[in-house]
Amino acid sequence: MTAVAPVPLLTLDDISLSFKGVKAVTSISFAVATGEICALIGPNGAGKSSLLNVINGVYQAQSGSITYAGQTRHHMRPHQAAEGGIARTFQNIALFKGMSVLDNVLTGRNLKRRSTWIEQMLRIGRAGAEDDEQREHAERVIEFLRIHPWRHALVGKLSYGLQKRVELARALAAEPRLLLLDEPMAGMNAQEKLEMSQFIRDINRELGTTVVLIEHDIGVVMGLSDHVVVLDYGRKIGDGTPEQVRNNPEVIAAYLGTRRSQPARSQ
Amino acid sequence: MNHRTSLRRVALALALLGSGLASAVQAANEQYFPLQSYRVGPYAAGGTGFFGGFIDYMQYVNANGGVNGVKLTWSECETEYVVEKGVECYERLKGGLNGAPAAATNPLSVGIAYATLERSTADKLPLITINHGRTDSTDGSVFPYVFPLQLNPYSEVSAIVNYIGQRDGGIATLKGKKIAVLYHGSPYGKETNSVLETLAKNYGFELTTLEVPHPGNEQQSQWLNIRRLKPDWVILRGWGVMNPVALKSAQKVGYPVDHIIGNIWSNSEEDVIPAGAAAKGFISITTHPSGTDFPVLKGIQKDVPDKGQGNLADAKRFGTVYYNLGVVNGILNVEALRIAQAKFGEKPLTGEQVRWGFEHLDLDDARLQALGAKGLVQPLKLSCADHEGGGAVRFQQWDGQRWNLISDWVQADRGLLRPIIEASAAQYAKEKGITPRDCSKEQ
Amino acid sequence: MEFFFEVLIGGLLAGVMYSLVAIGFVLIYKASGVFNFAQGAMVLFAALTFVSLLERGLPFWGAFLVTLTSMVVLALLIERAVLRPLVNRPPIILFMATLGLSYMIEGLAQALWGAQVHGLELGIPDEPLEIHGMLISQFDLFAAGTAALLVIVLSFLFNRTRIGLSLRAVADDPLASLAVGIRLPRIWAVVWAAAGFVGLVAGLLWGARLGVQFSLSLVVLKALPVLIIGGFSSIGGAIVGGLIIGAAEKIAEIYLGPIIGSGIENWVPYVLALVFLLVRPAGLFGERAIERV
Amino acid sequence: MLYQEAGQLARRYAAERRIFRLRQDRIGLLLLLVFAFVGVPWLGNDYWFSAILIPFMVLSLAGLGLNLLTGFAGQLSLGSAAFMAVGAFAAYNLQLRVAGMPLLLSFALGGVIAGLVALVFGLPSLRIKGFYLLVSTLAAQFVVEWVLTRFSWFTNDNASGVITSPPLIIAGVDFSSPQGRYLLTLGLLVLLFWLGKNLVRSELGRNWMAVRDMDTAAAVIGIRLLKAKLLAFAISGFYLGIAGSLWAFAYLGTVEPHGFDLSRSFQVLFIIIIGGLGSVLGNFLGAAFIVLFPILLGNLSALLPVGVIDSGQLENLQKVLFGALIIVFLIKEPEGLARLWQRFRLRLRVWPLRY
Repeated sequence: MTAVAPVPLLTLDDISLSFKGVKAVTSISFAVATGEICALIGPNGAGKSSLLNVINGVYQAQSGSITYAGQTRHHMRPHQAAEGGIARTFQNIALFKGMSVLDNVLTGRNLKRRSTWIEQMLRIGRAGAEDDEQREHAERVIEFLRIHPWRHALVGKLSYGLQKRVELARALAAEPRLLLLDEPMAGMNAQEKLEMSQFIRDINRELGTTVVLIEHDIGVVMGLSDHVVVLDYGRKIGDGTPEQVRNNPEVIAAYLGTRRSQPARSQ
Repeated sequence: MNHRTSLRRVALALALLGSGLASAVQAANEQYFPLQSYRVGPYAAGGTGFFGGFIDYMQYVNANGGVNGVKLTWSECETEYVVEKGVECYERLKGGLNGAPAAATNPLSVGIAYATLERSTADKLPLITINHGRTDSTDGSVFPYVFPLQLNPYSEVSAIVNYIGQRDGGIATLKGKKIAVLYHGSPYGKETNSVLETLAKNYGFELTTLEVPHPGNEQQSQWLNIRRLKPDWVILRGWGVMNPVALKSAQKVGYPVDHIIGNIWSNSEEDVIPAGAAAKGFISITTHPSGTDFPVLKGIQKDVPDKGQGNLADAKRFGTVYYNLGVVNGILNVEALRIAQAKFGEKPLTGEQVRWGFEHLDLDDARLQALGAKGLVQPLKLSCADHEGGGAVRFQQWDGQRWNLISDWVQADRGLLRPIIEASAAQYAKEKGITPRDCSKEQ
Repeated sequence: MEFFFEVLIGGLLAGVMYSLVAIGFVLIYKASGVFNFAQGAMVLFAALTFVSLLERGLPFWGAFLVTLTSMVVLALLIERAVLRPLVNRPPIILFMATLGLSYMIEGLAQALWGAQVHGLELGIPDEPLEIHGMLISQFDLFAAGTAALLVIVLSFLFNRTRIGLSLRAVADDPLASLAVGIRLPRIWAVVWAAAGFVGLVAGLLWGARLGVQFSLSLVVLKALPVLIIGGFSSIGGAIVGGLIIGAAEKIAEIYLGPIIGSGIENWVPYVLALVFLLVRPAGLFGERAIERV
Repeated sequence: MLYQEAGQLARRYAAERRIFRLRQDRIGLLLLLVFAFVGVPWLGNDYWFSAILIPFMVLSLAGLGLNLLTGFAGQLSLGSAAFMAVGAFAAYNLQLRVAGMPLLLSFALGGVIAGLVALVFGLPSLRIKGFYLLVSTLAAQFVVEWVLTRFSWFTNDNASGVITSPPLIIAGVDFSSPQGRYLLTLGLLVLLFWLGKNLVRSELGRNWMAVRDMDTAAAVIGIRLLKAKLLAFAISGFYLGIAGSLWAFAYLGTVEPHGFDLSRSFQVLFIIIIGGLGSVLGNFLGAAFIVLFPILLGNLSALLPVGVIDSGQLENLQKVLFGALIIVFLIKEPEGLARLWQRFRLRLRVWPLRY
């Protein structure tokens, strides 16, 4: 994987999504270049999470299309997204609470398996060697994110910050091309945020993974990202480098709240 | 996968069981009846009555000196009418009690009887299925240890058909009649359908069979069908809650209840009382009358309940159908024991010896008179080839308060049924690789 | 054609009987999100207690009041001992707890009152009425009337009283209602008591229909497809679901039975419910929740 | 210091992956197996084989079957008994109609057929979740019971609608004595538990748990929900089918369709609740509890003077206790007896120290 290339990895074209007539996202288009860190920002209810859900197929957009790695689709299915190398974390941690850290990370690698369940059940064929391979890779991810002391602990019993990291580890284990992070630093203190930013940057630099993230902390966003897309109220109101966005009057207005007041839909 | 905890439990269970089982050392002068009773669950009403009657009769026998001095003893094991509990009870109790050998098992449950049928044969312990059980076990040459005493399911329907013919003026009048059979949606309920078809062909009546799904608490569509069909008679092969619901639903569609004939599991007070007024006029078969007027019941009343030892929780049920069936069952078991003792000596006998007694059971009117059970028990003669013996029923009608007998003994057409039974038994023998006994060589 | 209508009407009336049991489920589901398998056992318990008291010489209303009181006490106990400790657990766990509960109540009912079969006469005539050559059961009409009355009483309770308002708030959003000071345990207790009352009414009517005995608790199996079709959270849905199931199973038994074999009433409602589920996963009147991630 | 673990460090991932990482556990298991295969047949009597050990083992197996589906894959089912019935009736008919069919093959094929039937009733699981899924599995329960009763072909036109055990002969050895039936059941049990344990620790097992814990997240990381769920239904059906064959032929010998009714499904469900959802060991503990609890209670009451408690009341009491225990387990220890055992073992590992 090379550094920034002019070809976009992901392009959203005119995406609209509504729930029972309530519009969550209205004709949004933007592109994410290969290798960049792109941040989606905007107030609560701006449609950021919905957009991530559209990208990896949890929600199906009513109109518009998604072009990912050269393939254009109207709907993305979750497994198509996963097979195409899109991994993600969730705003409200969606770990498998009844499993250990290691098992959670290993599930992230489920697409890298070649042996069938029958081979694995009978412990024949490729199963054994593959087990070791999977385990080694998972251990590398665990080391990378420094969660090895908790490897055998049940994730349900870990602290919030650690759970966020385990979730990231699970996403990373899939060796993704595109990583979607939904508020990876929510609820963290300054120290933890710093660590997490560092992890994200390392992932981007060392593994060459393209990252799309949602974050509220503007300071963190501006420092971390190459590209910022601003949403408000389901529409795109800004798109550009951190510098460009910072000077966009519409964005300033939205953040200062001079627009019509409207009860925000909680995400 | 570690068994340690379970093993610890097992050890504990073993210790506890030991206190109940392992003391089979000194031989007492007692004959033991293992009772796989059921006093709770959906069929508790039948179980409490039957086992109440059986136990009271045994107490009565003991109060009068036992069987030639051999006292009867028993213990109960609750099955809740559940097959595997019945099997567990069978295995637990089959070895006897405190040295008293087991005489026979009387589960009064089709499922348990089936599940213990092969075990009984292997263990040489007679299995008594009075009025029910596996029809082809009537053929004792294939089923030496199984006794569907008095009445097997085929005889039951045959007798009902004969009764209908009789009532309407002879068996020839059946031609062109419409008879509907409402049966419980289970193997028990279906068992007689094929025989009914044979009978329908033989006598020329038009047969409709209607299934009621288990448990039978909703029968509207079946009765609407009956209303459309307008059959001359409805035969009810019910079970548990299905019976009162059938009577109530009949009332709903305006079918005359006195043209419904209940079979052997639709003939008790418990089957009609819940239907209230709707049951008035309902006819059913019985192998024995209810009531308390028989000398043997008076004897039991005097020696058992009057002394405060009655087994029934509800004394009002003394003399009801299930109670009396228990008494009848007691009489048959004890008589078989007596006959076997005449051959093998007046001492506790093994199951194998008791089996011989059952096979040579011969109760004529004189003997029944002596027992104070004339009219209560039908004359019965068993043999190697015939483990049923009777095959006759009487008909009774519910008047809202009690059952009144409305017919004399009506005999099943056993000659017609015998070849079907033999064919079925032969098929079983073939499947199981059993060589049937040659009954002409038995004695 | 006449016969068809007779079947249809009979089926609809039988369906009302199923609805009666289903309403009890809906109440509890609305308030606490529990699919209460023990409702059948509660019907049995109520009917058995009532009939046993009657047989011990209590007058009708006396027995009714005592039974109702015991149902309320039972409801309070359940709230205390089962629901409260299990709050915030997955619905499947709660469901399994009600399975255990149903065992307990069945065992308790029979331990207290014995296993005998009882007849129960409510004094409602059951000679069929003949209308245009169709026979219609008076008893079933009475039961339908009772169900209608019950629905009216319950909707009054929920739409016009404070407690009803709180209940609806709880059903909409338990967390928010907790925040505005609604006391969940009290709501639960009230709802379980109301479900006990519904169980008593259903127990009396079913008991009069079948006789009071163990298999009363099996009516729960008839109510489940009704709930699926009507949706778990709508009393109106329970009624409509009951009507659909009742009519469908009778028509199937009579017109389909001769073709594929009779005795299909046990599974037809389930297959029907399954088809409904695949088409409308939240039932006729329920709304499908949007999953948020 | 029974559980001396010092020095037993895993040096390779394969070593850490072993089912029993500690040498003590492996030796313990070996001893247990030797005892079960050699000691028990020699020590036990008919009652223990026929009334306790065989049903205990068959129910453990059925528990494992349901646990794969409910405990691991999170799909609630009340149709276990139906799949057991399919297995038993299929094996019976294969024996009857295919000349020369080996007994074990007919059990296995019976399991496969049960798995296929389970798969069909599992199809709705993609659209419906939670206790809504009960409808599908209850439909299976009622439809299967009806079909097996309705079409007498399945029972070879037996007038009473029952099927009886084929001769239990494997490779010329007769297994029809109580010891033989015990060994037959034990052999299949050990094999199937070994496979089951492997399965839940494999990729598929992890996928199941992922689906159970958070299905949206599972889909997002590329797990095919339908495939995972359907495999859970099919494999669960396979296990239940074999358990059904053993129940019918190794345990009871004769069985009718009603022997596999809804209450059997409940029984299997209770085994996994009490034993532990999502545990393999728990199936043994739950089944042991279900089989032994009523017997123990019965024997305890037999120690009381006659007349204090009659057998009917005892059964009611047992029902109440049973229901209460289920609730207590769900409240206090949702992971069941298996979790209690684990805690006990942890204690033992550090014994005589407290921590």
